[in-house]
Amino acid sequence: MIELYILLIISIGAGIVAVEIKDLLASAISLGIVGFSVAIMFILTQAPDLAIVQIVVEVLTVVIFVGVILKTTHIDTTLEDKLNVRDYLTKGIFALFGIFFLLFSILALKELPQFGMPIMKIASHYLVKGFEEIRAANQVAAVILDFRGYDTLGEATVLFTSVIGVLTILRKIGKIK
Amino acid sequence: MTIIVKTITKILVGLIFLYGIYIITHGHLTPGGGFAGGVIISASFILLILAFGSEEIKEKIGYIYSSIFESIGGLSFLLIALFGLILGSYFFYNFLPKGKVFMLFSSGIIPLCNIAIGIKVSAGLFAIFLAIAATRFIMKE
Amino acid sequence: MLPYLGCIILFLIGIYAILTKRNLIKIAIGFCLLEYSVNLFFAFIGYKKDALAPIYANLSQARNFVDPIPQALVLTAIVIGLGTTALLLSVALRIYEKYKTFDIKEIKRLKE
Amino acid sequence: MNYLPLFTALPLLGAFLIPLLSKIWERLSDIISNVITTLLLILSVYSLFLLPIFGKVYVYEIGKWAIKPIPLGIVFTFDNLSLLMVLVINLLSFACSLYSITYLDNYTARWKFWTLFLLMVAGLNGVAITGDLFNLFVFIEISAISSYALVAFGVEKEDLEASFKYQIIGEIAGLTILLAIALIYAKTSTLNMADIANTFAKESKGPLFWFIISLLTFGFLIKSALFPFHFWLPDAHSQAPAPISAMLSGIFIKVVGVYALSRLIFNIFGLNRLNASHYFNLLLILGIFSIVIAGFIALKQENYKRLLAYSTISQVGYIFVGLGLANFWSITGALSLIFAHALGKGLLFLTAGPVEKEAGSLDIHLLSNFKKRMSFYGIVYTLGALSLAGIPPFLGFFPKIFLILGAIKGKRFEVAIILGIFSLLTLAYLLKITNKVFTKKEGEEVKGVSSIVISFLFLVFLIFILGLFYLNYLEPNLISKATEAVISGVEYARLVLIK
Repeated sequence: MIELYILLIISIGAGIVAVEIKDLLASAISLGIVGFSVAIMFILTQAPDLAIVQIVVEVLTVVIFVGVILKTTHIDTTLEDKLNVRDYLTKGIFALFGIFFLLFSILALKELPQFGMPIMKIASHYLVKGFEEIRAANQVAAVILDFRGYDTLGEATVLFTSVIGVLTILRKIGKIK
Repeated sequence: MTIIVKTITKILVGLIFLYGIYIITHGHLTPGGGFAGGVIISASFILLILAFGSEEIKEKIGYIYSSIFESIGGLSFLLIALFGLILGSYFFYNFLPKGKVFMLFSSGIIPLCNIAIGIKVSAGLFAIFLAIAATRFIMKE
Repeated sequence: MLPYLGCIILFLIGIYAILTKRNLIKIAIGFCLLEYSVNLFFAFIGYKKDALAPIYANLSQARNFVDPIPQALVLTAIVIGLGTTALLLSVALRIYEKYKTFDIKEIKRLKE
Repeated sequence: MNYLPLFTALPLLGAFLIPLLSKIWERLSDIISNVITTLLLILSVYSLFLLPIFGKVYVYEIGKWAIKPIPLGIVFTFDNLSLLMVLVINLLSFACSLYSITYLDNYTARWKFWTLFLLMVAGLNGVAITGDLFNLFVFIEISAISSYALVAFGVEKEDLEASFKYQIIGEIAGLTILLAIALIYAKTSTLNMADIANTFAKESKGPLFWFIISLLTFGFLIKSALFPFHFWLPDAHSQAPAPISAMLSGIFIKVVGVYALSRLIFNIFGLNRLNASHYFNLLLILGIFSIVIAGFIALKQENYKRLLAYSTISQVGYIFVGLGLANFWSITGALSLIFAHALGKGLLFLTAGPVEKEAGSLDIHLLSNFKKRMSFYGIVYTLGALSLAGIPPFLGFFPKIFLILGAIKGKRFEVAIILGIFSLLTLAYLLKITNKVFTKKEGEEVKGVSSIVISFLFLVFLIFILGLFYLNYLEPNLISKATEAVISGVEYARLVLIK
């Protein structure tokens, strides 16, 4: 699984670039790199459904980002200012928090099952029933639309909500005065 | 956009659209499904707008239609679930005959749900795109 | 365990961007990173060594598949992420239209 | 009770129908959403009488996937705690939607408001009745995303700023919760809450357990705006349209924050005062800090809605003091306070709407110089304020008494004293508005508007009548049963899986 680690390192590097670079367009493109490496990692972890969705969603996300940036500005002017005491303080506090979080998570992650050995308590039943009772070849489809169809209704509703939300926020006039 | 982009887009859009439909209808057999296919279909519309530019009237029509289709998609998904409640007395009950595995018409309500989600997602994402990226925004300095 | 740790690091980068950056777009990017890291974490949880994607190709196939549940959950999570990102960016766009800047320091109309 | 899916399906149906039908006639959206909130109110009151017949928990299996022997599908677990939440949600959403009919004349695109409003109600109802961990997250997100958009419904500068802040903070909380869910799934390999409870009951409480608990607590404390995670709330709740402020302050933070957290820590992870006293002490201390700090900040606020928003943080502190003491009396107090605060604070935020419309501002200083009299709104406001501060005949009196009793039973006399003293502070800052805005003798009287007046009368009636019947009816039939559901801890899992 060496390619997985390489991709993880690439995505972490691209993530840092996306956060720190001054040009917002480059930042959006770096975000795209993270997204595509995530998609490839989905393929490596045997999740082709996710990879397809991740790729198309990533394209769309980057298009939306670029659309917004082109309409506004592509220079992150906040990076031009000199850092003051407060900024250093925030960064210091964050560093402390980050180290604490990392250590705590290392302790916690040790208790999880080893990478590559899931317990699959419910999933083993899904794999049998999904094939024999629902008669779907794609087990992910069986899970999202039959066993957990209600979640998918929720998911579709979330998308609906955000579409209506975007349309609401992009109205020209809100209040009648 | 240049004539090359326009010509290639003309050829590609149909193919992408068909591919989206394939992904949606074969969601229970192969990777993909309503969501992935829906995004692909909306991508074909988006490509069309990016290549040919858009006029305000066309955008407005696209806007209205996409919001109608989105509601219809969501509504039909909900109705499939409610039919389960009516016919099988359980919400989301898979009330259709399951058929044979590996066939296009199999696994009960799953293909129908996929189609409903596909309609909804493609229309919804297209509406988001129109609203955010394509409308000439009120930004006159 | 190392892959899990990679996700946690990506998660921290996202939090870092949200907490310390002053540009709205950077904050949105940090939010996207946060979301990717959690999605990736889910996908890693479901991964099983030497197993196949949970899709049957023929009737007599051995059932050595990866866990399909995290995949289903990530599918939902990706969509939720897309929705929130779109909403976030549209708010950022409107803020730029009103204030002509993405700098959070200059967008302080609400008092403490 | 196989109508349980309707609690989410009805508002979703409305939300999907409104964009279609409002193209024909925009006022149709008013009718649809009010019919739906009325139906939901009827359903939840009906459940109040029906649930005792089915015992303590009613389990509804979606898609006919039986919960035994292995919980394959998603289930609804409708117990007395869920019942309490559903009742509060639908009472307040009924009042708010009635109110919004006339209130929305101030805004454009009313159908978008109604769609988002119904989606929010659907999300909140979904959170209250679900018995599945990931489903809980999905419905939290539905209600959260619709509330982000609704906060910015006016699309003024301040609204957008508040919405952005709220959205970022809310999504950090949401993704932290999702990370915790991922860890829980990796450990237990199941998503059914009862099943998770059973799995964790067998495990020892190592670093992973506490890591999950701290992620969840962090996420839900942000959602419920407890000190020191409260900074987003005053902006978001004061910039939203009045009915949305009422919904957010009245029920949103309680369902998405308090209810979800207490369901998880008490019923799923089985924490109680005996095995996790530090955890509960932490909640207690944060609660007291919220009461004190937010109370003093509220006292010097000069904006009508910001004052109320800080008051909400302070009242959330009371609820967490109740949860932190974690005995029968204090939790009864906390749950009653959820009920009383929803109705009372809802009423107070709703009065801000017509006042702002008349005077054109919410600055208390400007309002005190406003020439017209608003005695009807003044009376309504004062009644709500008296109830919130805990003045006897009203509903808000009992929660405070129960909380103080709980503190005494838990041998925390200092907490009891603080609770008693700061009730007076509540009265002081709430009556500041009555004093400065509503006590003008002369001037022209402002006329009330139809649907707004009806919703006020409805809420005032509830506060009064429920206060009268609190000890006879409300407490024994609803709240003490809900308290039992919380206190009994992992008994929840046994009741759900026994079916």
